[in-house]
Amino acid sequence: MMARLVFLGRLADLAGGAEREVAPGPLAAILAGLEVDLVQALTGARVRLALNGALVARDGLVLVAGDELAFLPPVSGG
Amino acid sequence: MMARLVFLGRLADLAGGAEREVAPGPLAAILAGLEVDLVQALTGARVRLALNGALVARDGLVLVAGDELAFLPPVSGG
Amino acid sequence: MIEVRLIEQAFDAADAMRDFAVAHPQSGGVVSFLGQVRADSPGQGDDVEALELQHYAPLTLPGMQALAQDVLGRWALDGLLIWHRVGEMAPGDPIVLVAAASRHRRDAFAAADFAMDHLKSESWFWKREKRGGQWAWVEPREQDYADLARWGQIED
Amino acid sequence: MIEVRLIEQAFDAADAMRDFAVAHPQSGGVVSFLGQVRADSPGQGDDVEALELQHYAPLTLPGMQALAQDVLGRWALDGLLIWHRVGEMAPGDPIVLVAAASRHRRDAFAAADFAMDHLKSESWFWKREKRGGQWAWVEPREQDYADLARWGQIED
Repeated sequence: MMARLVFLGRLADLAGGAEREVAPGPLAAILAGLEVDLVQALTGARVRLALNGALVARDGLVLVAGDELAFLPPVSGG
Repeated sequence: MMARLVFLGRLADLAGGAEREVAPGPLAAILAGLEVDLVQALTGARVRLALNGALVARDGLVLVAGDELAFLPPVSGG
Repeated sequence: MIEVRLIEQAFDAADAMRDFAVAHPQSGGVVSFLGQVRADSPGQGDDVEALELQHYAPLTLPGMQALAQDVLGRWALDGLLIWHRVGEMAPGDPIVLVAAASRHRRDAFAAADFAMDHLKSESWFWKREKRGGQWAWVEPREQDYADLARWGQIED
Repeated sequence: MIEVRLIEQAFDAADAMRDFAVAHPQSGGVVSFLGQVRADSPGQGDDVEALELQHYAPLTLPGMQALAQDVLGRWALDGLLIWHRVGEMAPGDPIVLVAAASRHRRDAFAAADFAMDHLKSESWFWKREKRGGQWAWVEPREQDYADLARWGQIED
Protein backbone atom coordinates (compact mmCIF):
# COMPACT_ATOMS: atom_id res chain seq x y z
CA MET A 1 0.00 0.00 0.00
CA MET A 2 1.16 3.48 -0.90
CA ALA A 3 1.13 6.84 0.86
CA ARG A 4 -0.32 9.94 -0.76
CA LEU A 5 0.94 13.49 -1.18
CA VAL A 6 -1.69 16.23 -1.64
CA PHE A 7 -0.76 19.59 -3.16
CA LEU A 8 -2.88 22.66 -2.56
CA GLY A 9 -3.07 25.94 -4.47
CA ARG A 10 -0.16 26.76 -6.71
CA LEU A 11 1.70 23.66 -5.50
CA ALA A 12 -0.77 21.53 -7.47
CA ASP A 13 0.14 23.44 -10.64
CA LEU A 14 3.85 22.82 -10.00
CA ALA A 15 3.24 19.15 -9.28
CA GLY A 16 1.08 18.78 -12.38
CA GLY A 17 -1.80 17.42 -10.29
CA ALA A 18 -3.49 17.65 -6.92
CA GLU A 19 -2.23 14.30 -5.62
CA ARG A 20 0.61 11.86 -6.07
CA GLU A 21 1.07 8.32 -4.82
CA VAL A 22 4.46 7.63 -3.26
CA ALA A 23 6.15 4.74 -1.51
CA PRO A 24 6.00 5.05 2.30
CA GLY A 25 9.13 6.12 4.13
CA PRO A 26 10.90 9.13 5.60
CA LEU A 27 9.75 12.43 4.09
CA ALA A 28 13.33 13.33 3.23
CA ALA A 29 13.62 10.18 1.12
CA ILE A 30 10.27 10.79 -0.57
CA LEU A 31 11.23 14.37 -1.45
CA ALA A 32 14.54 13.16 -2.90
CA GLY A 33 12.52 11.31 -5.54
CA LEU A 34 10.59 14.41 -6.74
CA GLU A 35 11.46 17.10 -9.28
CA VAL A 36 13.92 19.68 -7.99
CA ASP A 37 11.70 22.73 -8.55
CA LEU A 38 8.75 21.00 -6.86
CA VAL A 39 10.91 20.07 -3.86
CA GLN A 40 12.07 23.67 -3.61
CA ALA A 41 8.44 24.86 -3.47
CA LEU A 42 7.32 22.14 -1.04
CA THR A 43 10.10 22.98 1.41
CA GLY A 44 9.46 26.75 1.41
CA ALA A 45 9.41 28.32 4.87
CA ARG A 46 5.73 29.27 4.67
CA VAL A 47 4.48 25.91 3.42
CA ARG A 48 2.81 23.97 6.22
CA LEU A 49 2.16 20.25 6.41
CA ALA A 50 -0.90 18.28 7.47
CA LEU A 51 -0.65 14.54 8.10
CA ASN A 52 -4.04 12.82 7.88
CA GLY A 53 -5.79 16.11 8.55
CA ALA A 54 -3.65 17.38 11.43
CA LEU A 55 -0.92 20.01 11.15
CA VAL A 56 2.51 18.50 11.85
CA ALA A 57 6.12 19.59 12.05
CA ARG A 58 8.29 18.70 9.07
CA ASP A 59 11.38 17.44 10.88
CA GLY A 60 11.76 13.67 11.14
CA LEU A 61 8.42 12.94 9.48
CA VAL A 62 7.96 9.33 8.28
CA LEU A 63 4.98 8.27 6.16
CA VAL A 64 3.49 4.83 6.60
CA ALA A 65 1.18 3.01 4.19
CA GLY A 66 -2.16 4.83 3.81
CA ASP A 67 -0.93 8.16 5.16
CA GLU A 68 -2.03 11.36 3.46
CA LEU A 69 0.41 14.26 3.68
CA ALA A 70 -0.87 17.63 2.47
CA PHE A 71 1.37 20.55 1.51
CA LEU A 72 -0.38 23.84 2.33
CA PRO A 73 1.01 27.07 0.86
CA PRO A 74 0.03 30.38 2.49
CA VAL A 75 -3.68 31.03 2.11
CA SER A 76 -4.78 33.78 -0.23
CA GLY A 77 -5.60 37.26 0.96
CA GLY A 78 -8.28 39.46 -0.28
CA MET B 1 -51.59 85.12 14.14
CA MET B 2 -50.40 82.77 16.87
CA ALA B 3 -47.18 80.96 17.63
CA ARG B 4 -47.09 77.21 18.21
CA LEU B 5 -45.47 75.04 20.87
CA VAL B 6 -44.68 71.42 19.93
CA PHE B 7 -44.15 68.77 22.60
CA LEU B 8 -42.23 65.59 21.85
CA GLY B 9 -42.19 62.26 23.64
CA ARG B 10 -43.40 62.25 27.22
CA LEU B 11 -43.81 66.04 27.15
CA ALA B 12 -46.81 65.55 24.84
CA ASP B 13 -48.42 63.31 27.47
CA LEU B 14 -47.88 65.96 30.14
CA ALA B 15 -49.24 68.70 27.89
CA GLY B 16 -52.24 66.61 26.96
CA GLY B 17 -51.42 66.95 23.26
CA ALA B 18 -48.59 67.27 20.76
CA GLU B 19 -49.12 70.97 20.04
CA ARG B 20 -50.49 74.10 21.58
CA GLU B 21 -51.23 77.52 20.09
CA VAL B 22 -49.98 80.45 22.17
CA ALA B 23 -49.83 84.20 21.82
CA PRO B 24 -46.42 85.43 20.54
CA GLY B 25 -44.04 87.01 23.03
CA PRO B 26 -41.07 86.23 25.26
CA LEU B 27 -40.75 82.54 26.12
CA ALA B 28 -40.72 83.41 29.84
CA ALA B 29 -44.11 85.07 29.51
CA ILE B 30 -45.53 82.17 27.48
CA LEU B 31 -44.33 79.63 30.05
CA ALA B 32 -45.90 81.69 32.84
CA GLY B 33 -49.26 80.95 31.28
CA LEU B 34 -48.86 77.14 31.32
CA GLU B 35 -49.57 74.56 34.01
CA VAL B 36 -46.89 74.41 36.72
CA ASP B 37 -45.99 70.72 36.27
CA LEU B 38 -45.71 71.16 32.49
CA VAL B 39 -43.44 74.20 32.93
CA GLN B 40 -41.27 72.20 35.28
CA ALA B 41 -40.85 69.48 32.65
CA LEU B 42 -40.30 71.92 29.78
CA THR B 43 -37.53 73.72 31.66
CA GLY B 44 -35.65 70.55 32.63
CA ALA B 45 -31.88 70.73 32.07
CA ARG B 46 -31.90 68.02 29.41
CA VAL B 47 -34.82 69.39 27.39
CA ARG B 48 -33.58 71.09 24.22
CA LEU B 49 -35.42 73.64 22.10
CA ALA B 50 -35.80 73.95 18.34
CA LEU B 51 -37.19 77.14 16.80
CA ASN B 52 -38.58 76.58 13.31
CA GLY B 53 -36.46 73.44 12.93
CA ALA B 54 -33.15 74.77 14.30
CA LEU B 55 -31.79 74.11 17.77
CA VAL B 56 -31.67 77.29 19.84
CA ALA B 57 -30.61 78.46 23.27
CA ARG B 58 -33.38 79.07 25.75
CA ASP B 59 -32.24 82.37 27.25
CA GLY B 60 -33.91 85.50 25.94
CA LEU B 61 -36.03 83.62 23.39
CA VAL B 62 -38.95 85.62 21.93
CA LEU B 63 -41.59 84.01 19.69
CA VAL B 64 -43.13 86.02 16.86
CA ALA B 65 -46.33 85.19 14.96
CA GLY B 66 -46.00 81.93 13.00
CA ASP B 67 -43.03 80.62 14.98
CA GLU B 68 -42.91 76.94 15.93
CA LEU B 69 -41.00 76.14 19.10
CA ALA B 70 -40.38 72.43 19.81
CA PHE B 71 -39.51 71.02 23.23
CA LEU B 72 -37.25 67.96 22.81
CA PRO B 73 -36.71 65.68 25.79
CA PRO B 74 -33.68 63.33 25.75
CA VAL B 75 -34.01 60.75 22.98
CA SER B 76 -34.69 57.18 23.95
CA GLY B 77 -31.94 54.62 24.32
CA GLY B 78 -32.00 51.05 23.38
CA MET C 1 -24.79 56.30 -3.27
CA ILE C 2 -26.39 57.58 -0.10
CA GLU C 3 -29.87 56.45 0.80
CA VAL C 4 -31.40 57.89 3.97
CA ARG C 5 -35.07 57.24 4.69
CA LEU C 6 -37.67 57.57 7.39
CA ILE C 7 -40.18 54.81 6.75
CA GLU C 8 -43.79 54.82 7.94
CA GLN C 9 -44.64 51.21 7.05
CA ALA C 10 -43.06 47.81 7.71
CA PHE C 11 -40.26 47.00 5.28
CA ASP C 12 -38.37 43.89 4.25
CA ALA C 13 -34.79 44.32 5.40
CA ALA C 14 -33.50 41.33 3.44
CA ASP C 15 -34.85 42.71 0.17
CA ALA C 16 -33.25 46.05 0.96
CA MET C 17 -29.90 44.36 1.63
CA ARG C 18 -30.13 42.40 -1.62
CA ASP C 19 -30.81 45.56 -3.64
CA PHE C 20 -28.00 47.40 -1.87
CA ALA C 21 -25.44 44.64 -2.56
CA VAL C 22 -26.50 44.36 -6.20
CA ALA C 23 -26.19 48.15 -6.57
CA HIS C 24 -22.53 47.97 -5.49
CA PRO C 25 -20.85 45.25 -7.55
CA GLN C 26 -17.51 47.04 -7.20
CA SER C 27 -17.64 46.67 -3.42
CA GLY C 28 -15.96 43.57 -2.08
CA GLY C 29 -17.68 43.95 1.28
CA VAL C 30 -21.07 44.97 2.56
CA VAL C 31 -21.61 45.30 6.32
CA SER C 32 -25.13 45.67 7.56
CA PHE C 33 -26.81 46.17 10.89
CA LEU C 34 -30.43 45.19 11.33
CA GLY C 35 -32.21 46.25 14.49
CA GLN C 36 -35.49 44.52 15.15
CA VAL C 37 -38.21 44.97 17.76
CA ARG C 38 -37.73 42.62 20.69
CA ALA C 39 -40.54 41.28 22.82
CA ASP C 40 -38.42 42.05 25.87
CA SER C 41 -36.35 44.99 26.97
CA PRO C 42 -33.62 45.26 29.61
CA GLY C 43 -34.96 44.70 33.10
CA GLN C 44 -38.54 45.16 31.95
CA GLY C 45 -39.82 41.68 31.22
CA ASP C 46 -40.69 40.08 27.93
CA ASP C 47 -44.21 41.29 27.35
CA VAL C 48 -43.77 44.12 24.87
CA GLU C 49 -46.89 44.22 22.69
CA ALA C 50 -45.92 47.14 20.50
CA LEU C 51 -43.28 49.79 20.08
CA GLU C 52 -43.82 53.30 18.82
CA LEU C 53 -41.17 55.67 17.53
CA GLN C 54 -42.01 59.34 17.27
CA HIS C 55 -39.93 61.76 15.24
CA TYR C 56 -39.94 65.51 14.71
CA ALA C 57 -39.93 66.12 10.99
CA PRO C 58 -37.89 69.35 10.93
CA LEU C 59 -35.01 67.70 12.78
CA THR C 60 -35.07 63.92 12.40
CA LEU C 61 -34.43 63.39 8.69
CA PRO C 62 -31.96 66.30 8.36
CA GLY C 63 -30.11 64.86 11.36
CA MET C 64 -29.86 61.45 9.68
CA GLN C 65 -28.68 63.04 6.44
CA ALA C 66 -26.00 65.01 8.30
CA LEU C 67 -24.88 61.79 9.99
CA ALA C 68 -24.62 60.07 6.60
CA GLN C 69 -22.42 62.89 5.29
CA ASP C 70 -20.26 62.68 8.39
CA VAL C 71 -19.82 58.93 7.89
CA LEU C 72 -18.92 59.38 4.21
CA GLY C 73 -16.30 61.92 5.17
CA ARG C 74 -14.66 59.51 7.60
CA TRP C 75 -14.43 56.29 5.59
CA ALA C 76 -13.96 55.34 1.95
CA LEU C 77 -17.38 53.96 1.07
CA ASP C 78 -19.03 53.11 -2.21
CA GLY C 79 -22.46 53.34 -0.65
CA LEU C 80 -24.31 53.96 2.58
CA LEU C 81 -27.90 53.15 3.48
CA ILE C 82 -29.67 54.35 6.62
CA TRP C 83 -33.32 53.42 6.93
CA HIS C 84 -35.30 54.00 10.11
CA ARG C 85 -38.87 53.06 10.89
CA VAL C 86 -41.20 55.48 12.64
CA GLY C 87 -44.71 54.86 13.95
CA GLU C 88 -46.05 51.73 15.59
CA MET C 89 -44.28 48.39 15.26
CA ALA C 90 -44.75 44.83 16.50
CA PRO C 91 -42.08 42.49 17.93
CA GLY C 92 -39.99 41.09 15.06
CA ASP C 93 -40.45 44.16 12.86
CA PRO C 94 -37.28 45.85 11.59
CA ILE C 95 -36.60 49.20 13.27
CA VAL C 96 -33.38 50.22 11.65
CA LEU C 97 -31.20 49.05 8.80
CA VAL C 98 -27.73 50.45 8.19
CA ALA C 99 -25.59 49.11 5.36
CA ALA C 100 -22.17 50.21 4.20
CA ALA C 101 -20.42 49.03 1.04
CA SER C 102 -16.70 49.44 0.50
CA ARG C 103 -13.72 47.94 -1.26
CA HIS C 104 -12.11 47.08 2.06
CA ARG C 105 -14.16 45.51 4.79
CA ARG C 106 -12.52 47.53 7.58
CA ASP C 107 -14.12 50.73 6.23
CA ALA C 108 -17.56 49.15 5.99
CA PHE C 109 -17.39 47.73 9.53
CA ALA C 110 -16.26 51.01 11.06
CA ALA C 111 -18.80 53.05 9.12
CA ALA C 112 -21.77 50.87 10.07
CA ASP C 113 -20.66 50.74 13.70
CA PHE C 114 -20.20 54.50 13.92
CA ALA C 115 -23.51 55.18 12.17
CA MET C 116 -25.38 52.96 14.63
CA ASP C 117 -23.76 54.52 17.70
CA HIS C 118 -24.71 57.98 16.51
CA LEU C 119 -28.17 57.06 15.27
CA LYS C 120 -29.00 55.57 18.63
CA SER C 121 -27.71 58.43 20.68
CA GLU C 122 -28.02 61.59 18.64
CA SER C 123 -30.97 61.07 16.33
CA TRP C 124 -34.28 62.60 17.21
CA PHE C 125 -36.46 59.62 18.02
CA TRP C 126 -38.65 59.12 21.04
CA LYS C 127 -39.65 55.59 21.84
CA ARG C 128 -42.46 54.12 23.88
CA GLU C 129 -43.44 50.55 24.59
CA LYS C 130 -46.85 49.04 25.14
CA ARG C 131 -47.23 46.43 27.89
CA GLY C 132 -50.54 45.12 29.17
CA GLY C 133 -52.26 47.72 27.04
CA GLN C 134 -50.30 50.59 28.63
CA TRP C 135 -47.81 52.80 26.82
CA ALA C 136 -44.64 53.94 28.62
CA TRP C 137 -41.75 56.07 27.38
CA VAL C 138 -38.27 54.55 27.14
CA GLU C 139 -35.62 56.66 28.83
CA PRO C 140 -32.05 57.21 27.58
CA ARG C 141 -29.53 54.51 28.40
CA GLU C 142 -26.11 55.21 29.84
CA GLN C 143 -24.69 52.62 27.45
CA ASP C 144 -25.36 54.97 24.56
CA TYR C 145 -23.11 57.59 26.09
CA ALA C 146 -20.39 54.97 26.58
CA ASP C 147 -20.71 53.95 22.92
CA LEU C 148 -20.29 57.53 21.77
CA ALA C 149 -17.26 57.99 23.98
CA ARG C 150 -15.48 55.35 21.84
CA TRP C 151 -15.42 57.89 19.02
CA GLY C 152 -14.29 60.80 21.22
CA GLN C 153 -17.53 62.61 20.64
CA ILE C 154 -19.58 63.13 23.73
CA GLU C 155 -21.44 66.36 23.14
CA ASP C 156 -23.89 66.53 26.01
CA MET D 1 -27.44 28.56 17.09
CA ILE D 2 -24.22 28.04 15.16
CA GLU D 3 -24.37 27.45 11.44
CA VAL D 4 -21.08 26.84 9.64
CA ARG D 5 -21.14 25.72 6.02
CA LEU D 6 -18.91 25.22 3.02
CA ILE D 7 -21.12 25.74 -0.02
CA GLU D 8 -20.45 24.34 -3.47
CA GLN D 9 -23.17 26.26 -5.35
CA ALA D 10 -24.21 29.92 -5.61
CA PHE D 11 -26.45 30.99 -2.73
CA ASP D 12 -28.77 33.91 -2.02
CA ALA D 13 -27.22 35.91 0.80
CA ALA D 14 -30.32 38.05 1.37
CA ASP D 15 -32.51 34.99 1.89
CA ALA D 16 -29.95 33.61 4.32
CA MET D 17 -29.94 36.89 6.27
CA ARG D 18 -33.74 36.95 6.39
CA ASP D 19 -33.88 33.39 7.77
CA PHE D 20 -31.17 34.17 10.29
CA ALA D 21 -32.93 37.30 11.58
CA VAL D 22 -36.28 35.49 11.82
CA ALA D 23 -34.61 32.65 13.72
CA HIS D 24 -33.43 35.11 16.41
CA PRO D 25 -36.43 37.21 17.44
CA GLN D 26 -34.89 37.76 20.86
CA SER D 27 -31.88 39.48 19.31
CA GLY D 28 -32.19 43.21 19.04
CA GLY D 29 -29.30 43.39 16.60
CA VAL D 30 -28.01 41.36 13.69
CA VAL D 31 -24.71 42.35 12.10
CA SER D 32 -23.78 40.75 8.83
CA PHE D 33 -20.87 40.84 6.46
CA LEU D 34 -21.33 39.88 2.84
CA GLY D 35 -18.26 39.45 0.67
CA GLN D 36 -18.90 39.31 -3.03
CA VAL D 37 -16.72 38.61 -6.03
CA ARG D 38 -15.40 41.82 -7.56
CA ALA D 39 -14.55 42.25 -11.22
CA ASP D 40 -11.35 44.01 -10.15
CA SER D 41 -8.68 43.30 -7.59
CA PRO D 42 -6.02 45.55 -6.06
CA GLY D 43 -3.48 46.70 -8.62
CA GLN D 44 -4.57 44.03 -11.10
CA GLY D 45 -7.14 45.71 -13.34
CA ASP D 46 -10.87 45.13 -13.57
CA ASP D 47 -11.05 42.16 -15.88
CA VAL D 48 -11.65 39.25 -13.51
CA GLU D 49 -13.74 36.70 -15.38
CA ALA D 50 -13.97 34.10 -12.65
CA LEU D 51 -12.70 33.30 -9.18
CA GLU D 52 -12.01 29.85 -7.81
CA LEU D 53 -11.63 28.92 -4.18
CA GLN D 54 -10.01 25.62 -3.32
CA HIS D 55 -10.26 24.06 0.09
CA TYR D 56 -8.76 21.01 1.80
CA ALA D 57 -11.59 19.04 3.31
CA PRO D 58 -9.77 17.64 6.37
CA LEU D 59 -8.82 21.15 7.52
CA THR D 60 -11.11 23.81 6.08
CA LEU D 61 -14.47 23.03 7.66
CA PRO D 62 -13.02 21.98 11.05
CA GLY D 63 -11.05 25.25 11.02
CA MET D 64 -14.22 27.26 10.43
CA GLN D 65 -16.04 25.36 13.18
CA ALA D 66 -13.20 26.02 15.62
CA LEU D 67 -13.32 29.71 14.70
CA ALA D 68 -17.07 29.78 15.38
CA GLN D 69 -16.51 28.26 18.83
CA ASP D 70 -13.78 30.80 19.53
CA VAL D 71 -16.12 33.65 18.57
CA LEU D 72 -18.92 32.29 20.76
CA GLY D 73 -16.53 32.12 23.69
CA ARG D 74 -15.57 35.77 23.30
CA TRP D 75 -18.93 37.51 22.87
CA ALA D 76 -22.48 37.00 24.12
CA LEU D 77 -24.25 35.91 20.96
CA ASP D 78 -27.65 34.38 20.32
CA GLY D 79 -26.53 33.04 16.97
CA LEU D 80 -23.62 32.92 14.55
CA LEU D 81 -23.62 32.04 10.87
CA ILE D 82 -20.50 31.47 8.78
CA TRP D 83 -21.06 30.41 5.19
CA HIS D 84 -18.24 30.22 2.66
CA ARG D 85 -18.40 29.41 -1.01
CA VAL D 86 -15.87 27.09 -2.62
CA GLY D 87 -15.43 26.27 -6.29
CA GLU D 88 -15.77 28.59 -9.25
CA MET D 89 -17.62 31.91 -8.96
CA ALA D 90 -18.47 34.84 -11.23
CA PRO D 91 -18.22 38.56 -10.38
CA GLY D 92 -21.18 39.55 -8.21
CA ASP D 93 -21.50 36.12 -6.61
CA PRO D 94 -21.41 35.96 -2.80
CA ILE D 95 -18.18 34.44 -1.44
CA VAL D 96 -18.72 34.69 2.27
CA LEU D 97 -21.54 35.56 4.61
CA VAL D 98 -21.02 36.05 8.33
CA ALA D 99 -23.91 37.03 10.57
CA ALA D 100 -24.00 37.51 14.33
CA ALA D 101 -27.14 38.03 16.40
CA SER D 102 -27.04 39.44 19.91
CA ARG D 103 -29.04 41.42 22.43
CA HIS D 104 -26.50 44.24 22.32
CA ARG D 105 -25.19 45.45 19.02
CA ARG D 106 -21.63 45.91 20.29
CA ASP D 107 -21.25 42.12 20.67
CA ALA D 108 -22.60 41.43 17.20
CA PHE D 109 -20.32 44.01 15.56
CA ALA D 110 -17.20 42.75 17.31
CA ALA D 111 -18.03 39.10 16.65
CA ALA D 112 -18.63 39.58 12.92
CA ASP D 113 -15.52 41.73 12.57
CA PHE D 114 -13.33 39.21 14.41
CA ALA D 115 -14.79 36.28 12.46
CA MET D 116 -14.02 37.98 9.15
CA ASP D 117 -10.45 38.87 10.10
CA HIS D 118 -9.76 35.30 11.10
CA LEU D 119 -11.62 33.69 8.21
CA LYS D 120 -9.62 35.76 5.75
CA SER D 121 -6.27 35.10 7.31
CA GLU D 122 -6.38 31.75 9.01
CA SER D 123 -8.87 29.67 7.10
CA TRP D 124 -7.63 27.15 4.60
CA PHE D 125 -8.71 28.59 1.27
CA TRP D 126 -6.61 29.04 -1.83
CA LYS D 127 -7.86 31.50 -4.38
CA ARG D 128 -7.15 31.98 -8.05
CA GLU D 129 -8.51 34.46 -10.55
CA LYS D 130 -9.14 34.08 -14.26
CA ARG D 131 -8.20 36.96 -16.55
CA GLY D 132 -8.09 36.77 -20.33
CA GLY D 133 -8.73 33.04 -20.03
CA GLN D 134 -5.68 32.53 -17.75
CA TRP D 135 -5.86 31.41 -14.14
CA ALA D 136 -3.43 32.92 -11.60
CA TRP D 137 -3.11 32.31 -7.86
CA VAL D 138 -3.78 35.14 -5.43
CA GLU D 139 -0.99 35.63 -2.90
CA PRO D 140 -1.44 36.54 0.80
CA ARG D 141 -1.89 40.22 1.58
CA GLU D 142 0.03 42.02 4.28
CA GLN D 143 -3.22 43.77 5.26
CA ASP D 144 -4.55 40.48 6.60
CA TYR D 145 -1.69 40.26 9.06
CA ALA D 146 -2.34 43.84 10.15
CA ASP D 147 -6.02 42.99 10.70
CA LEU D 148 -5.12 40.03 12.88
CA ALA D 149 -2.70 42.13 14.89
CA ARG D 150 -5.70 44.17 16.09
CA TRP D 151 -6.82 41.16 18.09
CA GLY D 152 -3.34 40.44 19.48
CA GLN D 153 -3.20 37.14 17.66
CA ILE D 154 -0.48 36.89 15.08
CA GLU D 155 0.53 33.25 15.08
CA ASP D 156 2.86 33.01 12.12
